[in-house]
Amino acid sequence: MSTLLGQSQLQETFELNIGPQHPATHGVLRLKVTMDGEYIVKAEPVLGYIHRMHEKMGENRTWNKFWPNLGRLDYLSAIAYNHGYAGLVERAAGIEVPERAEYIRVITVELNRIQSHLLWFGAFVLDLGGFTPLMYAFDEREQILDLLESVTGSRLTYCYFRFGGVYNDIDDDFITGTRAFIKRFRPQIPMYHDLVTGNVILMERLVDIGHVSSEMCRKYGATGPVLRGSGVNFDIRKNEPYSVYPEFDFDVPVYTECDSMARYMVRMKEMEQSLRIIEQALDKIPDGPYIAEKVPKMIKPVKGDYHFAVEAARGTFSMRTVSDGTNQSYRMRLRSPTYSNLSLFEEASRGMLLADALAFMGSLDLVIPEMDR
Amino acid sequence: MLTLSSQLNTYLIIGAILFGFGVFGLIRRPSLIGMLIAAELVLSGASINFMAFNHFLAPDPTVGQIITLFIMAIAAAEAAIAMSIVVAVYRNYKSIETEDLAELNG
Amino acid sequence: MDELIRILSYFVGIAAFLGLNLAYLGWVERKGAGHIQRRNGPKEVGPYGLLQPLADGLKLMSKQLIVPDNADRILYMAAPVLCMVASVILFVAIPWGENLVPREFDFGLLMIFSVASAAGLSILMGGWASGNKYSLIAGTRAVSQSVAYEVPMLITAITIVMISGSMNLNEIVRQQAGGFWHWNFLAFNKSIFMPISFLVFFTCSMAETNRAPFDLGEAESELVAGYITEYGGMGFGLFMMAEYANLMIGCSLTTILFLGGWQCPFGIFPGPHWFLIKMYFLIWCFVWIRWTYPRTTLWGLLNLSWKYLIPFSLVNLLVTALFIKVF
Amino acid sequence: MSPSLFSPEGLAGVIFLILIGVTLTGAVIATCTKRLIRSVTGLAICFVGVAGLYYFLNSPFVAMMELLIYVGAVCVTIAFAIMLAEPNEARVARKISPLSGSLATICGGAMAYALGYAAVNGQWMAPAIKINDGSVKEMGMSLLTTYSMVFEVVSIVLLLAIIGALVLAKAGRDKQC
Amino acid sequence: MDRAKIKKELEMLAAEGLPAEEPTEEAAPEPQAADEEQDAKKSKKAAEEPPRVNGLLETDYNARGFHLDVQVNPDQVVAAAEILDREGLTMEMVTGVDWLKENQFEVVYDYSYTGGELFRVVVRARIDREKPDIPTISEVYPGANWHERETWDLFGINFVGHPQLERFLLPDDADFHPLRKDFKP
Amino acid sequence: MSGYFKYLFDGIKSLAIGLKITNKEFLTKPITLQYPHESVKMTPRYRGHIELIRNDETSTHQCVSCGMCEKGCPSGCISVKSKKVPGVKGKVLTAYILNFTTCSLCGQCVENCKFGAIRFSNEYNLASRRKEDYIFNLLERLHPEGVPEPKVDPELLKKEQEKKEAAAKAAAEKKAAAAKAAAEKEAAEKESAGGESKAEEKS
Repeated sequence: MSTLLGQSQLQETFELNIGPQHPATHGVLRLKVTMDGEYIVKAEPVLGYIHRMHEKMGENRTWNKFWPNLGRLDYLSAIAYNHGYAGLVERAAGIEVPERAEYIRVITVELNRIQSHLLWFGAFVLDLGGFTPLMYAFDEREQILDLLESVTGSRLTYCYFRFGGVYNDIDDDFITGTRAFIKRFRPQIPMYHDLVTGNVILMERLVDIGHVSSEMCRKYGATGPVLRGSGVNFDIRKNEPYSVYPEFDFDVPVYTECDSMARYMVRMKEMEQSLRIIEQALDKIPDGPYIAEKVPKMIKPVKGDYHFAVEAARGTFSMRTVSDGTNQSYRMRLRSPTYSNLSLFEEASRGMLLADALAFMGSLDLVIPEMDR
Repeated sequence: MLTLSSQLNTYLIIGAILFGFGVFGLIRRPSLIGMLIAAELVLSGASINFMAFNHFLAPDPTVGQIITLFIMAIAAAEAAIAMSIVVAVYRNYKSIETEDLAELNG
Repeated sequence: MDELIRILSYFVGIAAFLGLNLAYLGWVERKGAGHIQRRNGPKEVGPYGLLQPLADGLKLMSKQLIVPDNADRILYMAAPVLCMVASVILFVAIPWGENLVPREFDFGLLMIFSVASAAGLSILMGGWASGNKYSLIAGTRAVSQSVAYEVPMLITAITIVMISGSMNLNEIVRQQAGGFWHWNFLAFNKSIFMPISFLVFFTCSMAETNRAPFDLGEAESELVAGYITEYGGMGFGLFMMAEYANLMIGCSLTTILFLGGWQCPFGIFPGPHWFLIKMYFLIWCFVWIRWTYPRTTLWGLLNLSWKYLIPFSLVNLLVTALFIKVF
Repeated sequence: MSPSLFSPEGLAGVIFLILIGVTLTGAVIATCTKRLIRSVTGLAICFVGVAGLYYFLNSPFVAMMELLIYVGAVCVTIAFAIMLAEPNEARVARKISPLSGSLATICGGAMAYALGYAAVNGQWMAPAIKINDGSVKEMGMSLLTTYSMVFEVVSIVLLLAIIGALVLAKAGRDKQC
Repeated sequence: MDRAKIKKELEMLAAEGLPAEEPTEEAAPEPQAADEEQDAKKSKKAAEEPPRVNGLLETDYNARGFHLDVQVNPDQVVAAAEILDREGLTMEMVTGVDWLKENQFEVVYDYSYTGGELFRVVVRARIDREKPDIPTISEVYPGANWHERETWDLFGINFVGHPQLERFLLPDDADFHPLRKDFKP
Repeated sequence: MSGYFKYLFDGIKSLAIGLKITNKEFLTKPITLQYPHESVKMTPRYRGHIELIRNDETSTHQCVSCGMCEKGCPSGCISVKSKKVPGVKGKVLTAYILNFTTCSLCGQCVENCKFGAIRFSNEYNLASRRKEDYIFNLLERLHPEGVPEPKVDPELLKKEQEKKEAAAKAAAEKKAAAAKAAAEKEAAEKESAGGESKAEEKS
């Protein structure tokens, strides 16, 4: 097709406006697509429909008051974002975190990651036209939400972490519930593989579609499953260990096919690895305080730049702050993973079929509020 | 009025009228596709005549039907070819109006 | 006069049967989808949600008909009616029982194919007339798809015609009398590929009726709702009903050509009830398949047609011809 | 002698009249509307009427083929061509010169009149005997024996049409390679 | 990736950009940085300190979250990006900081290495607030396109040579840059 | 050629497996919960809107109107209104208004409350067509029957009254002094103003 697309003056192109309200964009993303028949000549994402200027809010509130904003960025892996912010401020203000708190953090983050991947799995197959897996995924996801609700109090926009620990302790019910969930969820994954992954129709739509090379990932700053689906073994949890991740034994799934299927498989395998981490954390969790005792009410970090990165469900979420020594941030910068992941869409989708491009977009796992911030 | 269906003339006149409409359309239509449509009318006018003669006059009533089927095949082929010509012409000239295709005058 | 009464009674009968089916197939689909997806499906309106079609119908009828600004008004209004009419006319030729057929055509099979091809035109019209790019793409997709699948479907139908020596649907059924081993899909004495041929025909009828996983015309994640994007109220309702009518025609045709129509699997008590059982079973398979698989793409669809279905149907045609000549 | 309106023959007559109406209406729509897509619809309506006429001419097979080929294939093809070539119909309102309009009317009218005159005034002789009944079986036989040339020519024409259409479409699409 | 090489090249680059008359300042930042980490109280007075001069700092990763901190001249950011690109680093983000007091913008480029070893580099450049022009690095890193566009959108920093400097997150008819410190809603 | 058939058979097999799974699910019982007919029990930690805690001893709330919750709230959705009632220690809460439309349920207010006066309620069945329905007065919600009058401590009242009187006395003295001073100042000002006007006239 590329040879045909090369000379465009004779081409019959037309513009198609996908979104901001469209079943495939899962939110208010808009794609300005120039099409040649069923092929895409150029697909330009238009962002900003739910831009809320979180960065400015960060400059105008005290460190403590910024907590609820974190849950509203990526509403699907909100706890990971909580973790990023907690890590950043703890690094800046030099707050020690008790070990139990770190374990609780890891357990909740990984549960949240599974939840996020499950939702993505359902929505992705929905993008491809299969409705049923979405419902199965939601069934499992509800279990996780119930667990997280019993410990954090909310179901989606978590505001659970605090500087030096977490909001409240986990109890035995949560631990037994989580173990029961792991036991229940493990056999479900092969079922998903049977129902969805092995399906010949799905394979036809994912294998060799949406090629993103590792070089392209590097140039565009793509991270997370997109990067790992391109054969780069990079996971902040392993490469830039934070919290208590070094104490766990888990693998980073890497696929070298660079196509949509690889990204799909990375996420499916990641769920299994998250289960492993949770199991180990539940076994190892020490007793002790769940929040550091001496956390100053007014946090005033030393003047300077701070940077902290975590592995959220969609890739590297890194925060950078400039402190001027007061109890507010001078500049707060949130680097959201899907922002960079989507920026390669325009180049990668050139010459694709419309249906394939939308499947490819689904495989990038977009969460729009996080991009727009 | 109700016995029209058993008279040869009815069919012949309908065929003639269709043919006339076809010619009318061929001259009047400014665009290639319009002319194609009119040509289809001409063809069906002719095939009505064939079928009518076949039914009322022919000693071997398969002939007319075969000829009609032949016309149909021709019409289908013609439509396919004409469509691709139209599309090709449109791609080159961004128009399918016959007046705009003056370059083809040579 | 008798003829008139017969026509009238069949008209009323078909209308009643069709109305009931079109309403409740939607219910069956939703209920089936619900249970497949670990949920209940319609439940609130009436016992087991049985009055749901009524509620849906009332809702659709009470909705305002909105014609989009840049739509072609006449064609926009005419397309769903045309689609529905083309689907309903087909029921005239279906033999529900040995003596229960509204009009026995000598060319029943041909008639069904020829009238069904008009539905494609109406989808194209609807997609075009909506004045929406999504609808337009969907219309062209739906038609190119049904044109592509008409080829293997017709070839397979011709195989059956060769076996039966008739295009009369009733005659085709009559020849499959006896137990289920006499039915065409197991007629190994006619051609060893008959089961595959059955699958080919079944797949094609799925594609012809634009059902998932071949519902490219209304692929909601790409084209919003395809050619019915701009339709609301009863315009939408007619398209939906036409889809179910086509579904019934496709299943009836498969039943007649391969599953022995109104014949009993054990050779006793043949009658319309067997026909209905088989037809509803096939419809249930359609629903089941729809809620199991993701959607194909246009290329996947064409690949399936050109790489698998057409070669198989051609091979089957040749083998059948050989069998007829040899045995 | 006219049959009663409610006898089967009478009903058939009424239906025949309706079919004539449908054919002519379709022809009018096909030639006189401004928008091409409506013309195609008219053409389809006209073909439905013509198919009905064929049915009255005792050849249901040809009638069905008429529907299958013309409505299902030719009309769809033309509609496709319109969509590909003139998707927005921006320049629909092009003035048709009055000269061509009147010329067309005169030409078409003259043709129709001449043909109709010839038809009505011609001396048509009914054949003494029919050698067969024109059934599909007979048709198949003669298509493969007496008129096998037609069969062959049709197949070659169709093959050429397919190849030609492919070549043309390809050339229009991709000039440089 | 070669850490030492990157460090050397960036150091040279930063030194090139220094004004010729104050070569002695080059060595100064490093002890100052060390001070900053060691003694928190002292650095509170940093507000009175003069703005940083170009140069390379090696920072404590555990305290800051990055390893190298380079300040270069605005016209050198592309060269810095090329050096880092050659070594296979990823552009992670581009952002700005508004230093209203000094009447300057700071453009910050974060680079990280995704090949295995942990390495984060921060490149920063200061530009005048009145004439906020800086060359774009979207030629080197196409991913910077969106980040720069966003920075223009929110700060009004003009990336010279950027292919599409249009409103991105904000509506098309916005005529303000909200992350500037003097922005009043 | 073998690849062709292998692909075909694998494909058909995968489709059959899919059908098998959905069929199994079709035959198992649905897991849905019919919400208006049944409802879930919320976990004790569920974060609904905040509410005042009723103290069993005093059968009223423990809020001292310190305003820490108001200060700590990121979205500014709490406003605590209080007044001084003679004879009661501290301030008396007159209205605790929560604007639930802007609340983000972060829990900062509960954390900031040193007196354990507020907590999260377990209520989630909140539906209304009007925005105003979400501006709660938590005090009224705690006492739907009517807010009880604060208990007046007679000793404290007496003390306070004495204090008040003393204060009033002191204030009166101060006022008198101030008035005197003001009068003097005014006089002085008048003089200078007069001088100014004269100066103006001269020019």
